Amino acid sequence: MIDHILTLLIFFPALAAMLGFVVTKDSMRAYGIAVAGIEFLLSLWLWYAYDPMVSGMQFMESAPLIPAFGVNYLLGVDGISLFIIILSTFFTLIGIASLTEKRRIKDLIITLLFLEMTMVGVFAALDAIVFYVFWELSLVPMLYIIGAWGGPLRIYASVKFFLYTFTGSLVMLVGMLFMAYFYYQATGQWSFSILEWYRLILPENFQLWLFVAFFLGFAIKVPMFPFHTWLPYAHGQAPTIGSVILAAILLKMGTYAFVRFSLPLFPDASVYFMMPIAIISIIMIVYTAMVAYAQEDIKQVVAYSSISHMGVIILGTFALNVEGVSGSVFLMLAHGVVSGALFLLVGVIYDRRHTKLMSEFGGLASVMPRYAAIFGIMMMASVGLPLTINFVGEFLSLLGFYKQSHMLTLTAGTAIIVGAIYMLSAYKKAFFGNVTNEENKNLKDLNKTELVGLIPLTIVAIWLGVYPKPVLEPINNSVESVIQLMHDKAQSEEAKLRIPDLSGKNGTNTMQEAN
Amino acid sequence: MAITLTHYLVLASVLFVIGLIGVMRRKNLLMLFFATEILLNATNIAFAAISHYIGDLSGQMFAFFIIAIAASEVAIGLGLLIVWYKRTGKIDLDQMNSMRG
Amino acid sequence: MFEAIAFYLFAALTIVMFTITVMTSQALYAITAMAAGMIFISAFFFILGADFLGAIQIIVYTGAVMALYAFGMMFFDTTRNVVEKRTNPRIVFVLGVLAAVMVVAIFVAPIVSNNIQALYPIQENVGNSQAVGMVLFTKYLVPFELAAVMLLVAMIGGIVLAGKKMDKSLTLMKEEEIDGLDEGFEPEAGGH
Amino acid sequence: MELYLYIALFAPLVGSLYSALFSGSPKSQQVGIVASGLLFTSFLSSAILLTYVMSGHTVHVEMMTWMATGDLYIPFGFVVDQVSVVMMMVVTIVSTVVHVYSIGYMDHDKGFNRFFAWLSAFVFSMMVLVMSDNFAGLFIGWEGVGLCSWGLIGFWYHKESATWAANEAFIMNRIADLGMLIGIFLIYWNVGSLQYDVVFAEIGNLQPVIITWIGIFLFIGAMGKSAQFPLHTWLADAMEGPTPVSALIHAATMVTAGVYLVVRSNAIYDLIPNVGIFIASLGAFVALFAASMALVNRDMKRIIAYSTLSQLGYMFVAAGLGAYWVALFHLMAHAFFKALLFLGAGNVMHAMHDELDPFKMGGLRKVMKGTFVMMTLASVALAGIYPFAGFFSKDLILEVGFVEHHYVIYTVLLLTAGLTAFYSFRLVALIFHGEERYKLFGIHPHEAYKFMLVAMSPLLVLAIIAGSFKMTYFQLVMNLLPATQYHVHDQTTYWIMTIGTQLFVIAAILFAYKKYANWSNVPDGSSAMERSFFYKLLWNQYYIPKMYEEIFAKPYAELSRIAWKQIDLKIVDATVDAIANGIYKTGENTRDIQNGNLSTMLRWMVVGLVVLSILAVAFTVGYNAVGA
Repeated sequence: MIDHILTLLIFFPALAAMLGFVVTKDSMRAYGIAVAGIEFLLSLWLWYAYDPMVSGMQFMESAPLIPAFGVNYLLGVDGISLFIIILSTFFTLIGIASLTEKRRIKDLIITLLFLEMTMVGVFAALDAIVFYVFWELSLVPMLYIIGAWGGPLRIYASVKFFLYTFTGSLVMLVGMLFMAYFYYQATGQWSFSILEWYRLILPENFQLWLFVAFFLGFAIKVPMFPFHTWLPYAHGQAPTIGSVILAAILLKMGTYAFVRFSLPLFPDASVYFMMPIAIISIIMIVYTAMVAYAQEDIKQVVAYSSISHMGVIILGTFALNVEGVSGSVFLMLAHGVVSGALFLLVGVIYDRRHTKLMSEFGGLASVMPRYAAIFGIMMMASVGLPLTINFVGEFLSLLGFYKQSHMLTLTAGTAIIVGAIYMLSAYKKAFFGNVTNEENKNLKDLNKTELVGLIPLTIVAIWLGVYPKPVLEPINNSVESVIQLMHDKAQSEEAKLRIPDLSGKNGTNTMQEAN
Repeated sequence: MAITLTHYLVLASVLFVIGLIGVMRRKNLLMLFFATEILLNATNIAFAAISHYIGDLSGQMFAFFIIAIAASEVAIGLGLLIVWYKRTGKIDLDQMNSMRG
Repeated sequence: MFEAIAFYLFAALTIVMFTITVMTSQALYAITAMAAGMIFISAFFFILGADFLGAIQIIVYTGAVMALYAFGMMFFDTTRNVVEKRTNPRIVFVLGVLAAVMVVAIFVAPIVSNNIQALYPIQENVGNSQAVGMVLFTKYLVPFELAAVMLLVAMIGGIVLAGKKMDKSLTLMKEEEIDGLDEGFEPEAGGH
Repeated sequence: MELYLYIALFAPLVGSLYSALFSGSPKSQQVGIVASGLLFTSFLSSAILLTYVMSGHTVHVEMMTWMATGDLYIPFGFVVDQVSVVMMMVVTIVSTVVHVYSIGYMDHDKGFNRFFAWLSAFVFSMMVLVMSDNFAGLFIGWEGVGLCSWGLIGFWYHKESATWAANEAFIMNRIADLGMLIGIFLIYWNVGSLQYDVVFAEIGNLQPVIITWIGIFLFIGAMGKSAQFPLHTWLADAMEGPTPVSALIHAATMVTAGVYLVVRSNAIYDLIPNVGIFIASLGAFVALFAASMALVNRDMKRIIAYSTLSQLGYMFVAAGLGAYWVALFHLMAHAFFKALLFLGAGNVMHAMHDELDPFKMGGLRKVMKGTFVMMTLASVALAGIYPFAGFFSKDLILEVGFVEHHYVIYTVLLLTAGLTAFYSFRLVALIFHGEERYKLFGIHPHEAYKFMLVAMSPLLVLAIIAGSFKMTYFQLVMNLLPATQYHVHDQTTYWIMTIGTQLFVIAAILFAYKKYANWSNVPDGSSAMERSFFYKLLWNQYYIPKMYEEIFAKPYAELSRIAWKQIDLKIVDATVDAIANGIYKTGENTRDIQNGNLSTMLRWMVVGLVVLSILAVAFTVGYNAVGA
C-alpha cells in the first residue's frame, strides 16, 4: 500500500465523492468528515513514512500514459510538496467539519472532495502534463463553489477568476510543450518528466523566454501584481469555505510551481529576473497593504493581506538561497494556516450578521470574547509576531533576500509595519470600542462546530511557530538539493555568484544522486 | 516543348478556381454539388500528375481514395438533399439559415 | 509532340466544360457538361500512365456518380431555370484566383526544391494496374478497407435517407403530420 | 541551577496561561494571587541565580532548536550572566510588586483575570528578552513585550483613545523593529551566527563600515522600544493603559529594553565610538526635550511618562559614552523609584476617581499619608538627592559626561536635572499640598488598600538604598562590561560639582514648592503664561503628534484610499475588464459572420483557405530564406 500511497491519496477522495452521490442528505456531513478524516490520516501517514534525511523524491510512482510522447503518470513527494499536501488534506477536513452552509450541502461536499483530489494531484505530480491536468481541473470545482454558493456578483467573479487563471495557464502549457520539445532536441526523446527536465541545461536566451511563459501562468495564480484583481472579487463573492480553500491552498499552487519549475529549470533566468520580480513583490507587499488599509469590508482586508503576504513568499523564493527558499516554502504553509483561519473567522461573523462591513461592527470583543481572542491570535500571526507560524517564514524569507539586496529587503521589510497598520486598524474597528449597533448586542460567541475548525488551526499556528523543526528540516533538505542543482546548472557568472554552492556542505545530496 | 509537371499543376489550379468560383457563386444546392465535384477532380489531376513525374504511386492512391470519398459524398448528400426538398420544396442555399448564430 | 497536343486539347475542353457547369443556369446543361468534363479528365490519367485511375474515373464518375445525379435530378424541378441571387462576383473571382495561386505555390515549392523522395517508386516492368494493386493491398490495405466500409455505409445511408416514406409526398403534408410520422426524423430540419 | 533558570523563566508563563484560562469567566481573586505567587517564585529563583552568579559562575542552557535552515541555526538558548541577572532581578522585583498591587488596583474591573494573563505574559516576554543568548531570542522577547504592551495599553478596549494609543505604540515599535531586524540580518550574513558569544567574538574582524551599520540598525530598534526621538510619541499616549501597566512596562522594564540592548551589545558599540557619540547626543537631547514637555503638562501620568523618557535619555548618554555599567545601574535604580512613583500615582488616581489633572487635586496628604510619603521620597530619589538611589546613578552619569570631556552633554544633563527636580515637585506640590481643590468637583478621596501600600514598600526601600549596592554591583558586572571607573581626578572639582549639583537641584525643588504648594485655582487657559508661545509649544508637545498625524497618518490613509479606489479599481482592474470587454465586443460584432447563410460561410471558408495558404507560403519562403 505504501508503494501507491500517492495514488491512493489522490483518487480516494474522488472515489469517495462519487460514492457520495448515493449517500443521503442528512448523513452527508458525517460522510464528508469521515472521508476527509481518513484522507488526512493517510497524509499524516505519508509524513510518518517520509524519510526527512533524503532530499530527493520519495514514494515515486510511474505508469506510462502516452509513451510516444513521454507522458507518464509520474508522482512523488519531497520536503517541499509533502507539507502542502498535508495542508490540503488538513484544510479539506477543517473546511468540511466547520461547514455552516445550509444550501445543497451534498453537492458542496462532493465538490470539495473533488477539489481535494485536484489539489493533492497538483502537488504530487512530477510530470508536467499530469501537473497541468490537475492544475486546470482544480479550477472546475472552485468555479462551481463560487458560482453556486457565492454572493450576488458571483457570476462576474467566477468568470473573472476563470478567465484570468485559464489565460495564464494556457501560456504555461505552451511553455511546457516548448520545454518538452527542447528536451526532444537535446536528447532525441520526448519527456514531460520534471525530473528529466531538471537535467537539461538550456541556453540562456531560451531560459528567458520559457521563464516568462511559465511565470505568467504562475504569477496569475499567485496572484502577483498587476494580475491580482481577480482575487478580491473571488474572495468577495465566494462562500466561506471557498475563500478558505482558495487562500489556503489554491494560491499556493503558484508559489509552489515557482519552486518546482522556475527555479531549478531556469537558474540563469531566475537570476536575470530576480530584481524585477523582487520589485513586483515589493509593490505587492506595500501597495496591497495600503489597499487593504482602505477597505471597508473585513473580508477584503484579509483578501488583500493575502496578496501582500504572497509578495513576501515570492521574495523569499527569489532569494535563491537555502534560507530564503526554505522560508518561503514554510511561509506558504504558514500563510495557508493563518489566512485560512482568518477567512473562517470572517465567515463566522458573516453567518451571524450577513454583512462583512466593519462599520457594522465595533465592540465585538465584549460580546464575543472567545471569537475576539482567536481572531486576535490569528491577526498577530498574520502580522508576523515571533513564536507564531508566520514569523518563521517571513523572517527566513527576508533574511534570505537580504543576501541579494539590502535596499530592497529594507523596503520589503516595511511589510511588518504596513501589515500591522491594516490588521490592527481592522481589528480595532471591528472588535474595540463600545457596541454601538443594536444587532450586535446579542451575538452568540463561537459554537462547537466553529471551534472544531478554529482550535486546531490555532494550535498549529502556535506550535509551528515555537517548534518549526519537524517541518522545516525536511523542507530544508529538499531546498538544499534544489539550490545545489541550480548552482550546478547555472552558466552565467552572475548566477554562479548569486546562487550559493553547497557542495562542500555535509550531508547534501544532489538531485541526481537522490533520483 | 515537353509537358512538365507545372503544366498539369496550372491546369489543376485553373480547374480548382473554376470549382471555387462555383462554390461561391452557386446558390442552388445541386449546382453546389457539381462545383465540389470539380474541386475534387482538380486535385485528382494534380495527384496523378505528381505521382507520374515523381515516380511514386502514393499520388494515385490518394486519387483513388478521393474518388471513393466523392462517391460516398454524393450518395449521402443527394439523400439529404432529397429529404430536404421533400420537406421544403426548395433547395436554395439562402433559405437555409437555421444555423444563424 | 503528340503528348503536348493532347494535353492542350483536353485541357481546353475540360476548362470549357467545367466553366459551362459553373456558369449555366440550366441544370441539364450543367450535368451534361460535367459528365463530359469527367471523361476528358480521364484522358489526362491515360496520358500520365495511370491507366487504372483513368478507368476508375470513367466508371465511377461518369458511370455511377453522374447516374446518381441524374436520378437525383428527377426529384427536382429541372426544367425550370435555376434562379440565383448574385452577390459581388468580383470578390468571388479574386478569392478564387488567389486561392489558386497559393495552391500552385504550395504544390510547386517542394517539387522545385527537389527534396521529395519516392516512397513507392513505379516499377517499370509491371503494368500500372498490377502495380496499383500491389501498393493498394499492402501499404494501403487498412485505408482501402475503411474506404470500402465507408462506401457501404454511404450507400445504406443514401438509401435510407432518400427512400424514407417514398410513398408519401412530404410537401403536401403539414409540419405536425410530418413530425408525427417519425419522431426520429430530424425534428429541427424545417427551420422555425 | 538550570532548574532555577527554567523556573524563573516559565513561572510567569504558567501564571499567564492559568489566568488566561479564566479570562472568560468573572473576576476571581485567586487568579491574581496565583499569578503573583508564581511571579514571586520567579523572583526567588532569580535571587538564587543572583547569588550563584555573584559567586562567579554563569548559567547557559540551550533548551531546543527553534529555526535551523541552511547555515542558520537559532536555538532557544538562555544565559544567566552578570548583566542578565541584574535585569532579571529588576524585572521580577518590580513585576512581583506590580502584580500584588494590581490585585487591589484592578479590584473592581471586569477584566481582572484577563489583566493578569496579559501582565504575566508580559513578564515572560521580558524574561525571554533579557535571558536570551542570541539576537533572535532577544527579538522574540522584543516583539512579545510589544504585543503585551499593545494588549495592556488597549486593555480598556471600549475607550477609543486607549485602543488608538495601543495601535500607535505597536506600529511605532514595528517601525523600529524593522531596523532591528535589518541589524540582525546584517549580523547573520556577516558573522554567520546570531549567538551573542560568537557575534561579540567575531565582530572585531568585520569592516568598520559594516559594524557601523549594525550598530545603527540595532540602535534604531532600541530607539523604538525606548521611545527615543523621533519615535517618542507613543510613550505618552501609552498612559491610557491601567496605571500598574504604566509602572511595569512604560517605566521600569520594557522601555529600558533599548538600553539593555545597547549595554548587551557593548562589544559592538565599543568599536564604533562615533555612533556612541550620536547615541549620547540623542540621549541628552531627549532628556532635555522630554523634561521640557513635562514642565507644563497637566496630566499626572503623562508628566511621569515624560520624566521616564528623560531618564531614558540619561541612560543612553551613559551607554553611548561607553559607560555601560553606569547605564545599567541607572536603569536599575530608575526602575525602582519610577515604578514607585507610578504606583503612587495609581493610588491618587483611584482616590480621585480617575482624575488625572493635578490642578484639580491638592491637599491630598491629609487623606493619603502613605502615598504622600512614598511619592515624595520617590521624587526625591528621581531628583537625585543624597543618599537616595538617584544620586548615585544620575550624578554618576553627569560625571561620565564630564570625565569624557563632553561638556555640552554635561551641561544639558545638568540643566535637565534641575528641570526634573522642578516638575517632579511641581507634581508633588500640586497633588499633596495646598488647598483641597478636589472638593470643587465633589470627589471624596480615600487611601488605597493597606496591602497595596505594603506591596509598594519594597520599592520604597530599594529607591532609598539602591545606591549603596553600587560597589557590589560594579564588582558583579565588571566581569562582562568594560570596567571603567569614572572619577573626577581633581578632588576640589569633584566636590564643587557634587555639591553644586545638589544645591541646584534643591533650589529647583524649593522653587517648585514655592510656586505650586499654595496653588488655589484650576487654570483655565486664560493666564498670561498659558497664552505665551513657549507654553503652547510645550503644551502641544512641540506639535510633533499633530505633525505626525498630518505628515504620515492622514496622507497614508488618503494614499491607501487612492490606491484602492483609483489605482486598483480604476486602472488595474479596469484595464483587465477593458481587455475582456474588447474581446466580448469583437465577438458581438463578428456575430454576423455566423448568419446561417451557407453561401456566405462558404465564402469565408475560401477566405480562410487563402489566408492559410498565404501563411504557409510566407513561412516557407521565410524559412528557406533563413535556412539559406
